[in-house]
Amino acid sequence: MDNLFYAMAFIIFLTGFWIMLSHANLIKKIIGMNIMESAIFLFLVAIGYVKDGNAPIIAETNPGITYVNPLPSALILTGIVVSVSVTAFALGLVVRLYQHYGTVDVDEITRMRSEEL
Amino acid sequence: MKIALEVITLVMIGLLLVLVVREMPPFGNPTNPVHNEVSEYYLSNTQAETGVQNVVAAIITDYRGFDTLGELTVLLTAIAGLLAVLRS
Amino acid sequence: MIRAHIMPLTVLLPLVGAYFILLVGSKHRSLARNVALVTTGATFAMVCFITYLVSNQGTLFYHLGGWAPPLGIELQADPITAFLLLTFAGVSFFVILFAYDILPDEINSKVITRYYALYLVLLGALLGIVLSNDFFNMYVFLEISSIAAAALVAVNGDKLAMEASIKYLVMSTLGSGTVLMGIAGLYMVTGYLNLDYLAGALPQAYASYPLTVLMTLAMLTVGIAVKAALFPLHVWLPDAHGSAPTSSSAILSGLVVKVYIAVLLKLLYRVFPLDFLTTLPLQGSLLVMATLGIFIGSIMAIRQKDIKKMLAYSTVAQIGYVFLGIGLFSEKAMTGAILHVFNHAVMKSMLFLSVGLLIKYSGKRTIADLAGLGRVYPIPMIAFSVGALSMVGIPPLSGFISKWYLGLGALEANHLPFLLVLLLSSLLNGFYYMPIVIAGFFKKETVEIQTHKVPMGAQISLIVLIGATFFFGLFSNIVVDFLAPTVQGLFEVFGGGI
Amino acid sequence: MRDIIVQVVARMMIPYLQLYGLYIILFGHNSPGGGFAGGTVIASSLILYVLAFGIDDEDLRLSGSVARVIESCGALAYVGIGLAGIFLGANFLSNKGAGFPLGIPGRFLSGGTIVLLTISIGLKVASTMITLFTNLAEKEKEEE
Repeated sequence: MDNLFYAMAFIIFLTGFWIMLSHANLIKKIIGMNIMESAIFLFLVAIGYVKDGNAPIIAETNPGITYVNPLPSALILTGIVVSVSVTAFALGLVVRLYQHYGTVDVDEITRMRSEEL
Repeated sequence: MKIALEVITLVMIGLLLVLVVREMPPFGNPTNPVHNEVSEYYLSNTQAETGVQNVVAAIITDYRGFDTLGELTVLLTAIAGLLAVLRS
Repeated sequence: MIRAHIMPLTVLLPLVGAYFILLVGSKHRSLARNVALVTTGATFAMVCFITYLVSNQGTLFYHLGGWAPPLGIELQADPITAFLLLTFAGVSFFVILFAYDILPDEINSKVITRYYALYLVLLGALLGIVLSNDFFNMYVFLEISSIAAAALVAVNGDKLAMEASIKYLVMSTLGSGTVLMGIAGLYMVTGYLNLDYLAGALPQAYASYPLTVLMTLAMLTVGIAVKAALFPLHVWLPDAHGSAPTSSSAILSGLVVKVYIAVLLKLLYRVFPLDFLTTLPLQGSLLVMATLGIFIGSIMAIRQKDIKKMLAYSTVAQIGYVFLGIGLFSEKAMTGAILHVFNHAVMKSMLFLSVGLLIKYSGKRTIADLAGLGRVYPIPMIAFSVGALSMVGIPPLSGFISKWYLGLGALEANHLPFLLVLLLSSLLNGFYYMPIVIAGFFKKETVEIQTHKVPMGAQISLIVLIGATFFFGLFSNIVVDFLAPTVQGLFEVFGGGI
Repeated sequence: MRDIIVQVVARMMIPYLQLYGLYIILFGHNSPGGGFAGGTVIASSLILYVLAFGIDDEDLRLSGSVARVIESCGALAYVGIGLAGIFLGANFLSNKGAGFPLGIPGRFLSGGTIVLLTISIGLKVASTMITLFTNLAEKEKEEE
């Protein structure tokens, strides 16, 4: 089972996915979002790995050294920033919703809204 | 009931994924399709073409610099959106 | 110089406008408003220039940083792309023109400059998605557009809007996470991110890793379908589009949903070979979902009392038409789908804008309260009527043309039941639009109406949108001829099979 | 939470954290690091300060207008460097193709535009992270 890393990434991905869909608590939804995105980054790192590969920083010209694939690492860097931004914005929304409703539970919020109408 | 349904769905997806994962290119194998001429090119020409040693830095700021511009815009958007939401 | 670098400059212009607005800060409100107007106008002009270049020289390519495709990011503009760009830049310019005098009343003055900045960022991201020929670059712009769109919904600090916004954000993050996983999978089996190279490497990848390729296709399609609000995944759309400020609703319903269709178009027709797709259950499920979306969207729209909610559900139905056109896998249907993207963008933004104006002046949001407003506010009500008639598919208007092509496509692909679907759904559309139009002009008003003067910018932009609906209805052959070679190309490229 | 131990340790660590962040940004092109990592380290030093000394210390916090200027200018500088490529006759974001001197790989001054781009990214990321943190942590809304 060489591909354990991929399997693990998928399991974490599904965990995050499940948390996002099933939990009513918005903070938990956001945590699920982050778990899901971490899984994607893990998957990308695993894709780029080469056995006995070094970090792609070419300090000395030694032709024998193998390096890992640098492209996935660069993609992950972008992906992380994107995920941070989404998280920050979502947290801001949750803060405001909490100020309005006093709860971060979606079901509660829906109930309160239907009572108001 | 709801949880049982969710768990069953997830387990089924998981079983499917096991099949898929078994078939994927082996982990860490240097002959995988990912390690094609593109990554070779980055590794062998970065020093000559961009003058830096960190290949990842060369990719994010030079070869794929447009992605990074998008990234800066994402950060800016997050800030603008956050402040708009918090201050309204 | 501009000629050679037109594509990156077009994407950059709105982004730089947004940076500039954020730089000067939230005190300079009228400056921000003018910057937004000028930037969107200039973007529209540049997009027109791109269209001119494309019609003269054929497909344009641009290598960012001078790095040719497998290494760097490539931008590409073919006629379909140019047409979509024209739609996006044009509609967003007229929405900003419309909102020039209206937005300051509608949006909290503390956040209005940020609203303009987010609007411009959204426009830049939409143009970037359409132009980009690199999958990861597309993902980055997709994320920019989803954050900016969610922020545009929530910007007013209204409780309902914020709740809708977080729902929207969570769903679209789910979608884009799935898309990114799909991109990673495609990258794993091919080693490329550029669409043309992916298409070239995919047959071999499918031979070695069939299940992985299928899983990737499934993930990408589902992810994009969530973001494009295809039927069972549309739950977030009515709330988000119904509770947003007027100009946000117009651009979200008109443009943002459409851009994911552009991504799906690129994915299905440029990357995956067509005869490979026809062996999968993909076509069947797309068509079933599209049909269900058309009917359920229409039925839900009939049941709504809130006019903006009704328009939002109508968007769900109209998205169904576009997916129908994509799913039929025939040239005519494809033309119909692309035309419908444009038509729906124009019609729906017109409807949302005119309804926004009527709501603002009458103070009521329910359908019954629109009665009699046509006599007091002729231009908004005429715009609404033209949009509604075009939505139903009355002949000289542009909505008819796209349905006509969808019908021809259904004939061409030998899927005759879909003709019936088109007819029935047009009837349903008539059911919920016509009473409003009739009541708007002939019924007595139910509420006390004070007369306000409709601002100049709003009048101009509504008249231009009405004109566009008529023009593209009467002279649709210009567009069809412009698109025809590329659409044919989409169906010819993949003769070989996988 | 105003704990004297935390405050003393924070006061000792912050300069080194900032120096480390600067190092990561400035030498990101030749060693592990880069604008994002370095920017985040610098931001974390200031976040540590806020955590140790409280958010109410108005004078010592990055003010809203300064952060705004840094953020927008970071992005504008990135675009500007990209446009320089066009003015020098190459494509947007060109480096070697536009004739920027590459220098000797391994030296500090090497890589043409890469160093400049990294610095602009670093500044932008640092100020963004701080703004995100302070705005989310803030209890009272303040006028700009």
